[in-house]
Amino acid sequence: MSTHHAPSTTEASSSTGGKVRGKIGVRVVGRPDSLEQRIYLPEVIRGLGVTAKHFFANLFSRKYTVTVQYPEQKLRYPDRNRGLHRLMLRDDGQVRCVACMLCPTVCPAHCITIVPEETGNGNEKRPRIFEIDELRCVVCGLCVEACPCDAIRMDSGVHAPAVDYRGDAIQTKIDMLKRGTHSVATQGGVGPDWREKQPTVKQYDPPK
Amino acid sequence: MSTTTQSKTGSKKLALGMPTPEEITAGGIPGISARPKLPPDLMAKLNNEELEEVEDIELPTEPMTINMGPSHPATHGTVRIILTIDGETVRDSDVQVGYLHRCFEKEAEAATYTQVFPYTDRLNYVSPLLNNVGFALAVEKLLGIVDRLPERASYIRVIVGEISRITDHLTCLGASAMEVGGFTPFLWMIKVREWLWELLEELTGARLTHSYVRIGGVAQDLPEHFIEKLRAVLEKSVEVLGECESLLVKNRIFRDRMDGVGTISAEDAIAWGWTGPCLRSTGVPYDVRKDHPYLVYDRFEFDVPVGSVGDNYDRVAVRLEEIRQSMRILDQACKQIPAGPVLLDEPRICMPPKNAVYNTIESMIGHFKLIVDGIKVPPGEVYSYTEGGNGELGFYIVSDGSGRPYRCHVRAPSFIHTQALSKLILGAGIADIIPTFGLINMIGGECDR
Amino acid sequence: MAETPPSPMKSSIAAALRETQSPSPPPVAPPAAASAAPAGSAPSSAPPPSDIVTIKLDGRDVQAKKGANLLEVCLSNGVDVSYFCYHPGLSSPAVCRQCLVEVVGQPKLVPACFTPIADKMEVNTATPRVLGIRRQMLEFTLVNHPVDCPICDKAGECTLQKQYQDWDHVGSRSSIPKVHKPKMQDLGPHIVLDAERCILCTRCIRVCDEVAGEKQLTMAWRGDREQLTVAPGHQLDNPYSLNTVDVCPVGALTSKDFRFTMRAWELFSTSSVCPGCATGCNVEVHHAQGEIWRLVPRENLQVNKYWMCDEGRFTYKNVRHKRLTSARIGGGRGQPAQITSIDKAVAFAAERLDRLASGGGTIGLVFSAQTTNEALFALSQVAQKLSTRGATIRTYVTGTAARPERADKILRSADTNPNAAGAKLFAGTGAGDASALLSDLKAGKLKGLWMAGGDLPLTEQALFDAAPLVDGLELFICQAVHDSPLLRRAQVQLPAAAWAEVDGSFTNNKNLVQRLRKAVTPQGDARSHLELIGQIAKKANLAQSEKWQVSARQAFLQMVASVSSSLPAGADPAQSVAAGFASADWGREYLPVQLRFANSRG
Amino acid sequence: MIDSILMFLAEHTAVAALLKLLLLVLGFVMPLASLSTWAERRQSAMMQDRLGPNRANIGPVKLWGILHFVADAIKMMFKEDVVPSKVDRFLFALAPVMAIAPVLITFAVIPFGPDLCVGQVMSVVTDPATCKATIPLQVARMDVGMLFYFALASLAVYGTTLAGWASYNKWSLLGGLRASSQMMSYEVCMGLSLMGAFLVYGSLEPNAIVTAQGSNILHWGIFTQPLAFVLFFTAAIAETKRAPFDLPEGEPELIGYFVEYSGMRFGIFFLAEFIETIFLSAVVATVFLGGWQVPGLDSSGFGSLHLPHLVVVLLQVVAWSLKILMLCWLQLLIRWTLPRFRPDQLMRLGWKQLLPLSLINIIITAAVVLWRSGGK
Repeated sequence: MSTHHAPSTTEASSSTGGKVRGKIGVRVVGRPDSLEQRIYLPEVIRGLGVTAKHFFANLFSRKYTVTVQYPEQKLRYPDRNRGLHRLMLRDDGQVRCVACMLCPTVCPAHCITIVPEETGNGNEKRPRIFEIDELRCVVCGLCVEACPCDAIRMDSGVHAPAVDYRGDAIQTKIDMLKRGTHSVATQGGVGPDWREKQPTVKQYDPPK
Repeated sequence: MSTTTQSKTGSKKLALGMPTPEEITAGGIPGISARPKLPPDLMAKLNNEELEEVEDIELPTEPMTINMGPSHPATHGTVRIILTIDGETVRDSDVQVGYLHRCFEKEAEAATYTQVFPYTDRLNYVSPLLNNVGFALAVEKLLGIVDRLPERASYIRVIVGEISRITDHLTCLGASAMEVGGFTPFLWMIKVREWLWELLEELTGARLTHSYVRIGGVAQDLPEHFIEKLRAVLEKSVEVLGECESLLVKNRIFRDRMDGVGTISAEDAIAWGWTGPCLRSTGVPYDVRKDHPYLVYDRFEFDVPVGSVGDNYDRVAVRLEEIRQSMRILDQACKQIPAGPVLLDEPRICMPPKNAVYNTIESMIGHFKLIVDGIKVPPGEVYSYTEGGNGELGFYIVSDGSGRPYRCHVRAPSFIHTQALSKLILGAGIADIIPTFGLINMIGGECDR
Repeated sequence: MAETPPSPMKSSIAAALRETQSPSPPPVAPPAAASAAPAGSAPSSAPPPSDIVTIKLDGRDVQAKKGANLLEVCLSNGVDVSYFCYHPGLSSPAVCRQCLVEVVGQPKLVPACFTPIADKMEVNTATPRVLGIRRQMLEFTLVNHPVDCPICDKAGECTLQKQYQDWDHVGSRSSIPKVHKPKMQDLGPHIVLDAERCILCTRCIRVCDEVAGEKQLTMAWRGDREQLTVAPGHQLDNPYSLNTVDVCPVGALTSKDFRFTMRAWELFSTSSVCPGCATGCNVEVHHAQGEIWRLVPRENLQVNKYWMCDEGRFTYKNVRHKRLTSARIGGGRGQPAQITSIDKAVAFAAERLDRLASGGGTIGLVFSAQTTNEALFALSQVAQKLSTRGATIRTYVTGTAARPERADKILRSADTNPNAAGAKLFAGTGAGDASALLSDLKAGKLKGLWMAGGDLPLTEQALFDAAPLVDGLELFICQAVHDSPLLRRAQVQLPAAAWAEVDGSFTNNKNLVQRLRKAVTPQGDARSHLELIGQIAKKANLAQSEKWQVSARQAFLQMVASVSSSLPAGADPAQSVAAGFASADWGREYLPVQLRFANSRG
Repeated sequence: MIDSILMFLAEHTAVAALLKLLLLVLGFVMPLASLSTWAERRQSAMMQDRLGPNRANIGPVKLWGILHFVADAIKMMFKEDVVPSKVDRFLFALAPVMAIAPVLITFAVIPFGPDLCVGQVMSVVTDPATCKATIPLQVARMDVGMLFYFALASLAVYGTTLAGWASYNKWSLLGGLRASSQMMSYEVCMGLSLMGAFLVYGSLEPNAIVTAQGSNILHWGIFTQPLAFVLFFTAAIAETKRAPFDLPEGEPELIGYFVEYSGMRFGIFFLAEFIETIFLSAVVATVFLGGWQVPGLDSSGFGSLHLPHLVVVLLQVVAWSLKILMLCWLQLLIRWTLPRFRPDQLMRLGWKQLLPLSLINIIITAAVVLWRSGGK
């Protein structure tokens, strides 16, 4: 907490407003009550003027209109937007994920299901099943933060689709790999320059 | 208006099979449990002379019990108000919260400290970042790292917090205007809120459920041109705010709806435990940001708006003025914000940089331990409080030294404000319930935590 | 598993939890075991005063036995010292140098695990010098450690992770490439070695040498090329090999059975007893998502110390396989049985049983040595009631077949039944064995048979051949965990819960009554033997609301009271089974806690 | 040809009345009411910086979303008509009819154009009184036209009250009660505020009032009776139960007297509200805005510019329509700008402010009329 000490609460609460006390700048909000207001009409007409201004401005030039005509017009999601999950790929096209289970561990919604399996090659381990129930997902992004392999990301720029059946909302490994791109984040101690080198990753291009 | 007390001829079954008061008090109506007797001061108010004297000139009537909520258009956030009304006058009410029980506290106790952030997003879900900041500060206080927080992180927390406060007040005011029929200002305010949310989405990656703040700082630095965009949005917002004001504050009909309705005295408000804009509407200038400054709030010049009467109008005006004051803070914060890191460099608390995690075993171990075991917070208890959208948002956390809170309690302002609702609407008309309820700004997620 | 040093920020809750999870040895314990009580608790019989010396530990006076291991003294006094190679059940070679502490008067730091204490010794464990050395040792250990946490099975319960996070948490200053060693080496039937991860603590070598008594592992090469290996052409295949996985502080040795199936931190732990043999090793059942993933030994110095055998670790598989999951009635005499509800099957059994007993028939009751004491006690109670109703009761004790070849002097016993002692006690002195049962069946002496547990010491083929014998019975009730040819001929087939699905107790071959705890919910309709017996007794009006029908705990209390009422005071459990009951304790109930929050491992 | 048809109609007034009613109701009121469901949404959207419904289409025909009213109507008709148990089924079914029927009937007294001179439609008519036969562009011309309107308008209250009572719902009952008290209170004020106009124009017959206002814009009611205009307009909006007087509905508080109605029954209430709006506009136009009069347009044309009779009539009918459209727009503007009153404030406004003002208006008007007529 800051070292600054303001007047104590009790002192402040004993005053009933109006005056400025100590360092607390108190501003008493006004209760305007002019004759103009009392006879209703002038302010009512002024109010009608404000809305009529919007009406005509929007009718003829869409001046204030903020509506986006969704399926035809689409706003571009910001880069940080958390959309549907995607799984990244290794150089050889295999899934980066090694089923370390940090994402299901950190997931507050318990929406990630991973069943690991042994690969038999040098990667040792990979997910046999990797499913995310997008209905349970709270889109907090903690899984991305937790992934120690740059395997799961949410920057796909695609939002979760509407589904008719709950089962359809489950994203499988194949679904997420389809959105995946190659990741250059290397692993296992490449050398002294990791401190300087920033991973440059090809940005995923969402389908238009 | 019909203001008779209950008829002395004894109660008989009303038309349409409505239950009689006796049946209700006896618990004889299925679904409505027996209610305790009213406290004496409320009884006294019920039986006051003003109400008595008109009895003779009107036909004898009997009070009607009617359910407002849990699903009722005005009860945003599922609350149930059992009303005993006489004509349109509320003679008694029983406000029942808990229909949205989300188990925040118990969920938090089963999760690591980092995992709690998505849950806090859903407390007061119109100002999630304020809850994020509040929770993070509580844990940081327990960890003893509040003084070591990076300056930039503190400024970012202030900025996102004040943006959230503006969105919170806009939602409250807009919804209240909408509920008394002013639909147009509501949508204008929502438009402004949308601009602010778009900014926040750019910053945090989500419009509403940000989970952006982390213990020891924030998750990510500000994106490029954020400050410029924020200034532009604020400039536009002031204009819209002025137009809304002209439709509401200056409009006699709106004033009539708000003036003198839901009045509470400063003493009562304090006794009920009120804080925030609701308390300030009664004239008590208590603002945690001023009285117990946290983060970098002591570096900003801003005023604490207070009301003079403590009625709904004061609550509207205080909130409107607070939006302007928040804009003032934002303006200063944008000027003062320094460069630097946004997360504390403390490997036992904050996640190591991703690049290091990929490449070194040391960071990888730290990363694993922080996620698997959680942040080990030393045993102890803490109460940390910040100025939330609705008032003093307090987190009481007991740590047993493990990676998750042993006990986590939220002092949710909405819950405390809602306590007094029954008193505020006593003797008012049905139509007064809505603005009073709306301006208390009960947020279900926070109230039924 | 056994290293459980108190961490600097150890929680009271976690401590309390560990206390409840730790074994509850019977109060009347053999004196020999008392001095080896778990670290942290005061010895029950104080050694002579002349042996006690006082040392100054971080500025405070601490009393301990002369010559005691300094590291143990530190740990038992709440002073946290990090270590890798030390293990309370093994000798100390002081190879990891992680427990270096400062002894005043000595120019160099000394390894605490290798230093006996002497009177007036002054020890500092937290001076900047010690902490700096500790950090350097960790940095040194980590220099060649691969970035493997995501695929390493030990992650989450890894001692290296824990020590780094507690004591170091500073980045590496080294930028030379790591030394690479072979990964995924097959060491034996159960073990895989990842030599890169190995920190050369030699615990595994000592486990093989000192616990299993077979010198199968050794270190080869030197310096940064040093690595663990087996002799060419040999395997790590001793019956205690999986203990090496437990003691390995990193993920160098991993169990093929558990490898890549589940992350250690996600498991919930329930303490229980291994049902593999009469030794009754104390185990922690590690389960999650309603399934058991592995068993690890639980420290109990009276029974199994810190170890268990490989076979015992796989007993959990029985809980999943070949289970009988629903009740069936009407089988026998070549007819297929019909699946029905438990209630209907119980009512069917009770009605027949009642008729048979009232008719004065001879009823055989089978006490299985695979079943908990509580169920067996309940069956003995029912037997009394049946005989008062007019039936003639014959009792038999059965179980799985003995395997003399597996007996050794360490932990493994020839008797593969966990509760033979209890079964014998409750079946009574006149009880026959399985062969008596078969000959009685052959001779047609029985009209009814009620088996609490479907195991017989016969091979599959022998069982199949013997099964038609039961067709002559008027009533055959079989409560069984697993499907078997014999069971299929029963008129009432009741699914029983397996050992990991019930609360109860087993009596081991040292007459210790040890507590089983329910770890997972029973499969299908299965219920515990105790519950099934209670329901049949209720339906047949043999018992209405006896204490033992209420819960396993009530049954235990009644059983202990009933067994020990006829005992002389101070009976020695080593002498009689009943005496073991006299000192038995139900222990506390607790909810299993996820290992990541329990602070118990790694 | 046209002349003979017109002559036939002039002689057979009943047939003419039926045709005029069909023309007015089916050709003007109902389409306009339907359209205003769309217009209201589009207009409110424009005021609120939105776009509003613009997507309903038949193939490529979009028409700015006008087709939404068709979609709405189809939706209403095919929705399940839920009748809660325990309701009074007869009254429940009767209420929507009671709500819509009186409003439609009252259109009979509204003149939507001048009298049509039969036989001279193509020539210039300088004095309508010289016509051989005329067809009034008004369904029913009766001397007590405005009283007829008041009489029928007060029937509409039954629709709302019955709906509220028959629904077996406490909220709808409250709404129904509010509606009846509000409508009864404001009818008094409505009647009294028109009294001044009656004094000025000396008639209760709507067409006579329109004719008396003439084409001189300064003689129109809004200038001769400005106070009455405000009072009547206010009271009449209250009578239509639309914001800021939508207390019987009171969306977030009471939900309304029709809370239990669904499907087309609800649609009828909805439609009745819009028809009332149009009707109110018609009355205001008639009494205060010169009805079908066009400024400067006499029966012979604009001053020296002579126009055929048919053109004049058409111009006047169009003017009448435009006035109504403009007033509808104004009502929508008010509805989406102002917040709602509270019941007690509403009553106070009605009885304590509007009523005394309208009485004052009558007295002043009467005095002026007396003074102007020289005390006769």
